[in-house]
Amino acid sequence: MDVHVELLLGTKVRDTDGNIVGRIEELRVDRDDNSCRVESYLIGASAVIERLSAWTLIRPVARALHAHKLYQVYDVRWQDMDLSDPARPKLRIARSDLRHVK
Amino acid sequence: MRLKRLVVVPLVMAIGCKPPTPAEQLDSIVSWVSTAKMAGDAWLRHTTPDKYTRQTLELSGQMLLETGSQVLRSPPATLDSAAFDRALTSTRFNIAEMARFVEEKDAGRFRQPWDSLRIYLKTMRDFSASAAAGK
Amino acid sequence: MKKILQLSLGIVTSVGGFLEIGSVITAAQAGAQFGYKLLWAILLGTLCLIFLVEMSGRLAAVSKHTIVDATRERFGFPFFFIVLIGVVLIAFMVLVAELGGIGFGIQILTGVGFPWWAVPVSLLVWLLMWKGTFGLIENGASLLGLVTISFLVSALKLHPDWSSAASSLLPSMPDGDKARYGFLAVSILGASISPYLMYFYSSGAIEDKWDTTYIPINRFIAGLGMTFGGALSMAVLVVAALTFQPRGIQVDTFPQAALMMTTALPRWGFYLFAFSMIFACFGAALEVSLAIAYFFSQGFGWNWSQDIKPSKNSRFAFIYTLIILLAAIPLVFGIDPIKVTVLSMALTSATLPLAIVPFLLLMNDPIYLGKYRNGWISNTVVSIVVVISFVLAVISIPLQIIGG
Amino acid sequence: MHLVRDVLDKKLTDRENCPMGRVSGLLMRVSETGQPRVTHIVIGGATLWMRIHPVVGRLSSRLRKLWGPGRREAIRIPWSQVQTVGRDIKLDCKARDIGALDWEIWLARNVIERIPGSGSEEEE
Repeated sequence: MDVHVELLLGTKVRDTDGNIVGRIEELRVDRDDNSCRVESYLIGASAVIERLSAWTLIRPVARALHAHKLYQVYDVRWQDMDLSDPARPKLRIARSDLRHVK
Repeated sequence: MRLKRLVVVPLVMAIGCKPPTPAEQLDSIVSWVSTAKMAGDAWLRHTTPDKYTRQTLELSGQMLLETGSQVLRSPPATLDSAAFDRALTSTRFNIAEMARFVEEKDAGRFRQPWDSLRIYLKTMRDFSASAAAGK
Repeated sequence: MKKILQLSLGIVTSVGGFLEIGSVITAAQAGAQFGYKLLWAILLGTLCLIFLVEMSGRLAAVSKHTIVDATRERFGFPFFFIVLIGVVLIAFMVLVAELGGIGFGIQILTGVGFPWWAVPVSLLVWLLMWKGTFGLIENGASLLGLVTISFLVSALKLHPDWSSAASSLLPSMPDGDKARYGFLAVSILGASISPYLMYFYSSGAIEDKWDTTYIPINRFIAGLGMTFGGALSMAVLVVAALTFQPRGIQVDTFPQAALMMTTALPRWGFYLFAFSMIFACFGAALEVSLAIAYFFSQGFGWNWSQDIKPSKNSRFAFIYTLIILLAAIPLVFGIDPIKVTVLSMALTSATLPLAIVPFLLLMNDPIYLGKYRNGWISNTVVSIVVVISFVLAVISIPLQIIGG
Repeated sequence: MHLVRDVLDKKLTDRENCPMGRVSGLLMRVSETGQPRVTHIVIGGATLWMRIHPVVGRLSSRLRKLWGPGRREAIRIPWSQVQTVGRDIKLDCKARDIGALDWEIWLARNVIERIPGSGSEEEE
């Protein structure tokens, strides 16, 4: 099945219980000579910061405000994401099993 | 949000700018009489083209007519309407004379209405000041 | 040697390119109504513009990206599209105002009304874009724009009260109409910080193939050039304050503004004003229409350069052709360029965050700029000025409309 | 590599460094079992407008069917033609051949070259 990556951006992801985990903001890929494989999806508000590469501005502010929540970005491995309905992505694992980045 | 503002603000501005208060209208009258005076000064020094001077004088006259009649429609309490009307008519007549002599390139006869414009300018200033004080 | 030449040309550009109908009319209105009081707005706007211009040159020199390229890449198409609509709409209004300014300049010289000049003037602007190279436009138009230095001469000849002028460099509350004061401050800020100048400048840096060795020169051009430009704007305000305010003249129409220099420079003042407006608005009209064409071409990734023939970048040429022709239409129908000017300058202020905030984020991006990222000074100055002009705009534009 | 930050909306150039637009969209193949792969780079009007809103996207593709030069669908370039991903994305193809310059050529033929002094006379 073909999925439009650009339309996947900003769609809400639900976990196994149907709760919203966050929005897909970025895709990590691994590229070699002639293929490009999706490794993981970055989910959460701060993934936008990652995508805008705005950490140099945000980090000092976040530190000053002790806003640790800002650092919450989930990195969902491709195995754990169910894209059988691209408009309604689901996690295959529980929220507690998600790993953080940064 | 931003998009909305982009549309709404010009719309509002296009539909209705705020109506000027009588004090502002009297200021505007002073401004136009003064403009006519200044244009006359410059023309007498032969530093502005005839056409520009005539057009500016005509524009002054027209603006005085429009703004003046607006003031007279709802005059502020402190304004002596009859005196103001008389002064306005003479001022406009003077400016029309100036425009005519510019067209005829007659600097000699131009001087007379140009000179009396100074007095009318002072009269208009007084009206404007009294309106501002009365407020 | 080439860089030295570029340096002087850059300064000439900014002297010629800074002043246009927006800064002249807003400064003249402010001076006529409030005396020196609003000088601080020009100072603030110029300060912000220095930083913004320096930043756009640095971005181009280091990353080989214009602001538009980087905005589209970093923020994606949906956001870019919003910026595109906002910037292009306002730039279009500015273009209408500039074409009107040229028309007005010719009107006071010939006595033939500006609507008649709209089509010939826009055709002339278009012709220069069609046939001229970037260097010709940049340098030719701005060399002619040097005639605007006459404002500076006039201001000096009128012997301004320096101490009271200097004290107006700090903001203060006016005695009179506060809503009008705020609105004029907003328009002045908008006229000084014209975003189209940044798009034009960064595209110019790409056209001139800048690299990191240009960073010091860029800093110098931005600093010195914009300072000159700001000084010219201040001169307009001072001249208006000294000639119009005591006479009680308000600058509601262009023929009134034309009297501005007739006392300071009795013999040539009138003609210097007319030619200043014609040349300055001509340069600005070229810059604005180029900026709009750059915006589309860079945003959508088309081929663009002012230095190649129109048939080699047809979409780029099509955009400016269309825009210039469209801009003539409202003028033919006699829309008042002064009203368009004042409105577009105030709207520029109100939409500044839209153009500047993404730009500021880009300037802190290590991927684009590496070690040449913004320092805290640039970030702070630009954010503060943008916040001030935005807040002022949001407060004073509605007040101006409903009456404060 | 980050797909959105580093690929989407980047400028595309062909073998001869001719600009051919920006990455409007990316196609990813998802299967039940295997790892998802990015298969195509998409350039084209409807794909781009779809990102603003589906309604705009559909409108754009409907208009495109009625009017405009060249091919009617979005251009899909297989990922295998990607040479380098850097400041721009360099592709191993020719912009003219795959239709990325349809509008450019159409406008040049129908509008720009009909205006005197467009510079088209000199090369032919």
